[in-house]
Amino acid sequence: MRPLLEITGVTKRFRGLVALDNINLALAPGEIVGLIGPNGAGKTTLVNVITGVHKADEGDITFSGRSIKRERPDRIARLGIARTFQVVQPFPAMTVLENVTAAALFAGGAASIAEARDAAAHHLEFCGLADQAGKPASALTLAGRKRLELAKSLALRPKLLMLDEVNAGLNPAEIDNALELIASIANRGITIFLIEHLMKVVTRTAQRVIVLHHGRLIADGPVAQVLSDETVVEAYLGRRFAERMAGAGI
Amino acid sequence: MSGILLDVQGLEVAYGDVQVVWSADLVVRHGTTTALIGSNGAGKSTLLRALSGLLRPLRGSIVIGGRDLAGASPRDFVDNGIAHVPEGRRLFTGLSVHDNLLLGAYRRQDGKAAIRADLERMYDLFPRLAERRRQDATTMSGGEQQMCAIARGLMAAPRLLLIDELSLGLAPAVVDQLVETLHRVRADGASLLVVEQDVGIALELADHVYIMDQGRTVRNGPSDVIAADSSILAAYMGT
Amino acid sequence: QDKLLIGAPLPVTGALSPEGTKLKQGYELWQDQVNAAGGIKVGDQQLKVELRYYDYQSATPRAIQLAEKLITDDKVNFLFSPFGSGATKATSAVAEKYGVPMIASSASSVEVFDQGYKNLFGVYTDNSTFSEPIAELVKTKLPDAKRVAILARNDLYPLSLANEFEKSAKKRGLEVVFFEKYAIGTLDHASALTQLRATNPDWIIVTGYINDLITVRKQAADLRISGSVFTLINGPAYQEWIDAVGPLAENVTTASWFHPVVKYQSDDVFGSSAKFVELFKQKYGSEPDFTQASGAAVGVVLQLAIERAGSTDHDKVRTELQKGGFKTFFGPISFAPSGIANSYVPPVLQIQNGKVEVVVPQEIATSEFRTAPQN
Amino acid sequence: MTLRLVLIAAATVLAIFGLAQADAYVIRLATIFGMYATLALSWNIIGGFAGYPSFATAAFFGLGAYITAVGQNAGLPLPVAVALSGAVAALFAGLLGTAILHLRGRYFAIASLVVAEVLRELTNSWTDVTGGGMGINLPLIDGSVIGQAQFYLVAMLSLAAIALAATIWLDRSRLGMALRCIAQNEDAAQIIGVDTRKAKTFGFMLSSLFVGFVGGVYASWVTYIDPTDVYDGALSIKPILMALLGGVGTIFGPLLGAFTYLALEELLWRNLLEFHAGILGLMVVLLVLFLPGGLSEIRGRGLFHLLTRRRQPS
Amino acid sequence: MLWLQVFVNGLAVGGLYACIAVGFSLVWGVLSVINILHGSLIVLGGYLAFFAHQQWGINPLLFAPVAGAVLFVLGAGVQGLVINHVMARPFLITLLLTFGLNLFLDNSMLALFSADYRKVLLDPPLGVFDLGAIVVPADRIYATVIGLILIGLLALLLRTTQLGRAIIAVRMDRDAAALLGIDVRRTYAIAFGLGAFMAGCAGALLSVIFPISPVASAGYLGKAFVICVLGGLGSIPGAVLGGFALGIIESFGALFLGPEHAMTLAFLLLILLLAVRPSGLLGKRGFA
Ligand SMILES: Nc1ncnc2c1ncn2[C@@H]1O[C@H](COP(=O)(O)OP(=O)(O)OP(=O)(O)O)[C@@H](O)[C@H]1O
Ligand SMILES: Nc1ncnc2c1ncn2[C@@H]1O[C@H](COP(=O)(O)OP(=O)(O)OP(=O)(O)O)[C@@H](O)[C@H]1O
Ligand SMILES: CC(C)C[C@H](N)C(=O)O
Ligand SMILES: [Mg+2]
Ligand SMILES: [Mg+2]
Repeated sequence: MRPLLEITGVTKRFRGLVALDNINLALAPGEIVGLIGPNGAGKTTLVNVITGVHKADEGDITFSGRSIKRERPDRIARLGIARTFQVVQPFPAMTVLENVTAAALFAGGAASIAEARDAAAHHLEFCGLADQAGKPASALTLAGRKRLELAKSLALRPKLLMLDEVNAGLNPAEIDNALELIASIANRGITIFLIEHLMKVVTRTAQRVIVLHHGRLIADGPVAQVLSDETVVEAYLGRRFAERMAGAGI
Repeated sequence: MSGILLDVQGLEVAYGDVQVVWSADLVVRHGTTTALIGSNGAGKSTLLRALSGLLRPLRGSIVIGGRDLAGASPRDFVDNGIAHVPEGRRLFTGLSVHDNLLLGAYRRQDGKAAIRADLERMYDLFPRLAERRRQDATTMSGGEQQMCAIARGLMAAPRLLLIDELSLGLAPAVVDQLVETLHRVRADGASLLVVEQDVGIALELADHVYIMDQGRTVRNGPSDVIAADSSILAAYMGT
Repeated sequence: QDKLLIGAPLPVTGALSPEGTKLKQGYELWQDQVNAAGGIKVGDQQLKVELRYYDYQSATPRAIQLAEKLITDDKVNFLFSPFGSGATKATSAVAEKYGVPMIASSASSVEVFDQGYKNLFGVYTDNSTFSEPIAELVKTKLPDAKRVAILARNDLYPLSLANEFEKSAKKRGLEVVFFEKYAIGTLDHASALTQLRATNPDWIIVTGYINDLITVRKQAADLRISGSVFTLINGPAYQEWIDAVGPLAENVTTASWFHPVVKYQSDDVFGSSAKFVELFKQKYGSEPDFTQASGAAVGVVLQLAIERAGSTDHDKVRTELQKGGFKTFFGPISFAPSGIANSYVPPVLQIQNGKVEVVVPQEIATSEFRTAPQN
Repeated sequence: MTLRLVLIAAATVLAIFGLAQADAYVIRLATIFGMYATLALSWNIIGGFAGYPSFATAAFFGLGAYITAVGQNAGLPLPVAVALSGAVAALFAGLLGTAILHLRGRYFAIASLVVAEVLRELTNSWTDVTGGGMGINLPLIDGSVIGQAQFYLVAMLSLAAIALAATIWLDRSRLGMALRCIAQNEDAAQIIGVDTRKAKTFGFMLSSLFVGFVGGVYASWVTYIDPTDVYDGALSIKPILMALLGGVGTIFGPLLGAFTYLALEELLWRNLLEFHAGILGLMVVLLVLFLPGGLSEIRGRGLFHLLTRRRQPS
Repeated sequence: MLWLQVFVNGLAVGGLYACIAVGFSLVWGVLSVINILHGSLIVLGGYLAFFAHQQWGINPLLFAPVAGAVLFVLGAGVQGLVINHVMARPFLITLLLTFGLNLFLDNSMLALFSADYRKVLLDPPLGVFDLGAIVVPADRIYATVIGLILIGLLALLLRTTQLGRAIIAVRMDRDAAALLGIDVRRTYAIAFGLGAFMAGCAGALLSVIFPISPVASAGYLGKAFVICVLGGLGSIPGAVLGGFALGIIESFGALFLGPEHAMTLAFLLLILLLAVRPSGLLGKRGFA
């Protein structure tokens, strides 16, 4: 079937530095794909290029058939691509509810603010933030802020949701909750692109993993296969990790 | 066992009303390398910021060479022999490598000669920097920048060097090189407290390891002991 | 009612504050004299004079609001104008609206008086009374002077004055080879003067205010500009200007509506020009210039009109003002139907040996007009 | 909610006509208040809601003033001329916006600051239309002295009322929501689908529309304008100060700010002939020092925290 | 010939413009403060020079550094005691602060010195260099040379001294600088002081060329501001370049469009520049 998102030959440079080097990949509808790689590999940049925050220097990006390479971020958002920020970016002076309402209003297709507010309330419920609705976003804990990011993204009614290290900084318990949430999002048929440092998360949720290294895509395939791949071990996981994994029998 | 250089007791740190470090106890001994590991957001950087005076702790003590510096200014920490290589290097745009290094010695009173001597020492510790001493520091590759940042820290002639995210964004090869250098640095008498994402590297580099989780120092022990106990790592490092 | 309240909007702060101070000095000297003499005689009673000042910050609209405030809120009996043609023209509309006579200390541009207002009276004669005698002077003393260059500040009075000079020059068959404006707030005039020099004029006229003219005079010298006559208005009549340019002041011609050398006998509180000058020196330690004098002049004119009317009633006083024929230390003052003074000949001045000398009219001339070329 | 609006509206109308009966001096002050309030409210739209520190107020004010002046001298009736002033100002803002709204923070401030300078120069030099440095007179409106005063009072206060109404509407509107998102985090705003370019431009235009109106009414009120006066940089700074005083990004803050500032200014100016500006300066310094910091942080704060706190949507 | 003279005029005034702008640019660059006070500081420098000349007959051109020194103290004081309290806040706050300070200083000078225009008269005057084809006023040349020397020294200080590095460090990354033991607030004070120093020097240098009055301050501020945007915010070479650029633009603007349009041209170019290259002619990296 036709891929939801298709990236062909995308390259992105920042002055000298090549952050993305001729990337090719495709996401099928409903898939959950993990994206891993060392710090500075280009993961966030890839997200930024897809969402139009940065313009790709070369290559093309198509979303459900149409090229979005030249679109502005707000158009892309309205087309159905949502993302969370690695460094969470709420509107600090607004309440949690207002934050999500805004999302529902501008890309969630809500007809009126009132309608958007109802939708928002529902999304907060879903993300377990209902009781925090009245707080200013700045008052949330890190975990709370990450959930808010999720709620906002959902409010966009996206076809594709890109999660940039939503679990970073969460403790095991919080991570488990987050994973359930992600799972239930996936059940709605939303395609998920999962950027992670935490192998545990990747191995538990993703069906497929893509590895970036120095802006190059060095592996793309089923989780187990990729994680045992020589180059990946070399570049990212490191020998010791591999050994431990072998030991733990993952 | 050599004497205690840094003794941290019951430290609590917050950003405004967001408390992040709930209880940190940690000891660094003269001439040793201590590693601090833990998942993202565990509070490692925050702890380090408190240990260099960037953040004022809510509670707890930071005793260095017998003096409690909790709440003192970054200058006092520098003057008491603590240098901090921050997460993300934070080199100064518009200044050459040379100038960045000289700034490292900003608080030193022991005269130009000594400083110049140390400069030369840095340049042979990190030959790559010698080649690029006139280049705008922030235009160098990540690895070179990390070297420059560490060298800048060492220029303060510290008794204890704090390094945050040593290997962040660096190619494994570069990391190995850095590890070598840091062994030399310690051999020259300075002690190190290193925050490191990559457990493997941490274990290889350090004599003693602390594990931090949700703002608490939960475990510590000699590297080999920790390394042997994979359950600990499984529990706290999500691996 | 035992006192006469007069409203006086002043530019205490802002670009015009030097002039604001001068006007105030004039007002107060007059006020002292009147009140010392017991006040203004109105019929059988004597009214002490009280002046109500506010700062309009050299901003014309503020001056307009002030005039209104003074009339409606402070309930003043009469108004003195703000400084200069621009602000005076603007405020005269208010005075007219409320029918309150306003005596203008420092407006000399016909554009101010051609609005058909009944309540505006200015003690300055119009700008052509500057351009005419000076042009005549040039024509007679330098028959072979042909080429005229004019540089004017793009501002009501200086521009209007420059136009008058153009007229007067053309009238006498002189050729205006250069006529340019410079923007208000111009710091540097080198470029304009360079172009002016290129037209090598015999007679150079620059209009503006004191700061413009200090810079212009200096830069003209820097650029080795030489014409046989150098006319700068308004500035050289001020002692500060002479102090500021020093030797460069030599032979510069200018004009002003008053000068200490004028010798008028008057039936005002001062009695004569000489006495006014003397009292002014006593109070302020310097010779009065025309702006300081005009401050006192508006006072005496109003006083004479009121005393003749024997009332402070606006209509009565206005009628007396229109009748005119006031003998003041400032000169014999009557007003044209438009309200501008037309009853005396302002002296043409030239700086000689660092002193201001009167070269025209003959009766009061203190020295011969000189045409030594500029350095 | 609507009840509250009705009340506000009623109160405003009453206040305006009540004031119209007061004596000339009060009327004059109230008229200036109307002007200040409108300027502060307008700035608040772009500077408070959208967080774009505009220094272009003087530019739109002067533009509005001259459009009306030139328009009336060309025979346009006052209402038409003023309407034109607003329209032109808004259009100009639209064009300008496309040029400088992509700049952020200081750069935008600087760019907007230069605009007034440019317009002043152009006005100065376009003598045959604007009268240049000579300034330009406007026809007096007819009616009794007090009648005229009341006319301008009602005009200015109505503008303020309209600006206030617009602010209230904005506060609940899509556009207002968009601007607030932009103010707090422009990138995040884009990511949730806000067409930031469009929103900013509309905000800028709306803001300048009122400034244009005020400029026009002002010109007719003072009957004479010249470039130095209507393009005066202080016209750009004062509204910011007022908004800051009352609470940036709030609805009623600018009103209260304008009131306080005017009271302060008038008080000092009335009582100190020589040094009012200096003391005013000191006051400004103290106010700034003791105001809660930061544009975004001081949303809903300012001197009148309690009065101006924004309602939490229920 | 005419063109050559006009060009030289542009250069001659451009040098002065550079002096006017450098201090403003420095403060802007290091502290992110738009210093509305700058113009008044220049005027104050002018008065210091004027009185020094009046009292002791000191040549303002030579007195410049002294005037600068006095203003350094003043500036450092203002930053240390007042502005430092709001450094963490958006520039709008600091701008309003300096706006208030400016109202105060202007009014104070008006009260103290009166608004009368005064000018330093050198005796004997410095005269002009007559190069036949063109003439150049000597005082402008001397002022420009001295100004450029002082600017050079300032640049040298920023480039080669530990203090200079600290200033740039603080500008680039406040926390990282603090980590090295740099006293941020003190460094801010010194930086503002240096800005005031340059203002003082400029004032003294200008006092032999332009009349001095409190009402002149706004004009200087306007120029400084335009020049910095032209040349590039917070860059010293930018300020110098911008100064000369403005001088020459105005000079030729006056020639081609007539004197009253001289500034218009400059402003139009400025808007254009802002739209296409907000960082000015010279980018915004580092100093000197
Ligand atoms: N706006 C930018 N300007 C210049 N360089 C940039 C920019 N954004 C990213 N980079 C560089 O591009 C490279 C990739 O950055 P990116 O944030 O994509 O890495 P990442 O894989 O997300 O790392 P992490 O795991 O830390 O999030 C890095 O070297 C980074 O410094
Ligand atoms: N400036 C800040 N303001 C508020 N909260 C912060 C700030 N910096 C960090 N935090 C929060 O403090 C917690 C700990 O952050 P910290 O950077 O110390 O963790 P860390 O252990 O260094 O993580 P990493 O390994 O990713 O660097 C995180 O939840 C983070 O969101
Ligand atoms: C004092 C004078 C220079 C004022 C001038 N007469 C004017 O009409 O503005
Ligand atoms: Mg990332
Ligand atoms: Mg960290």
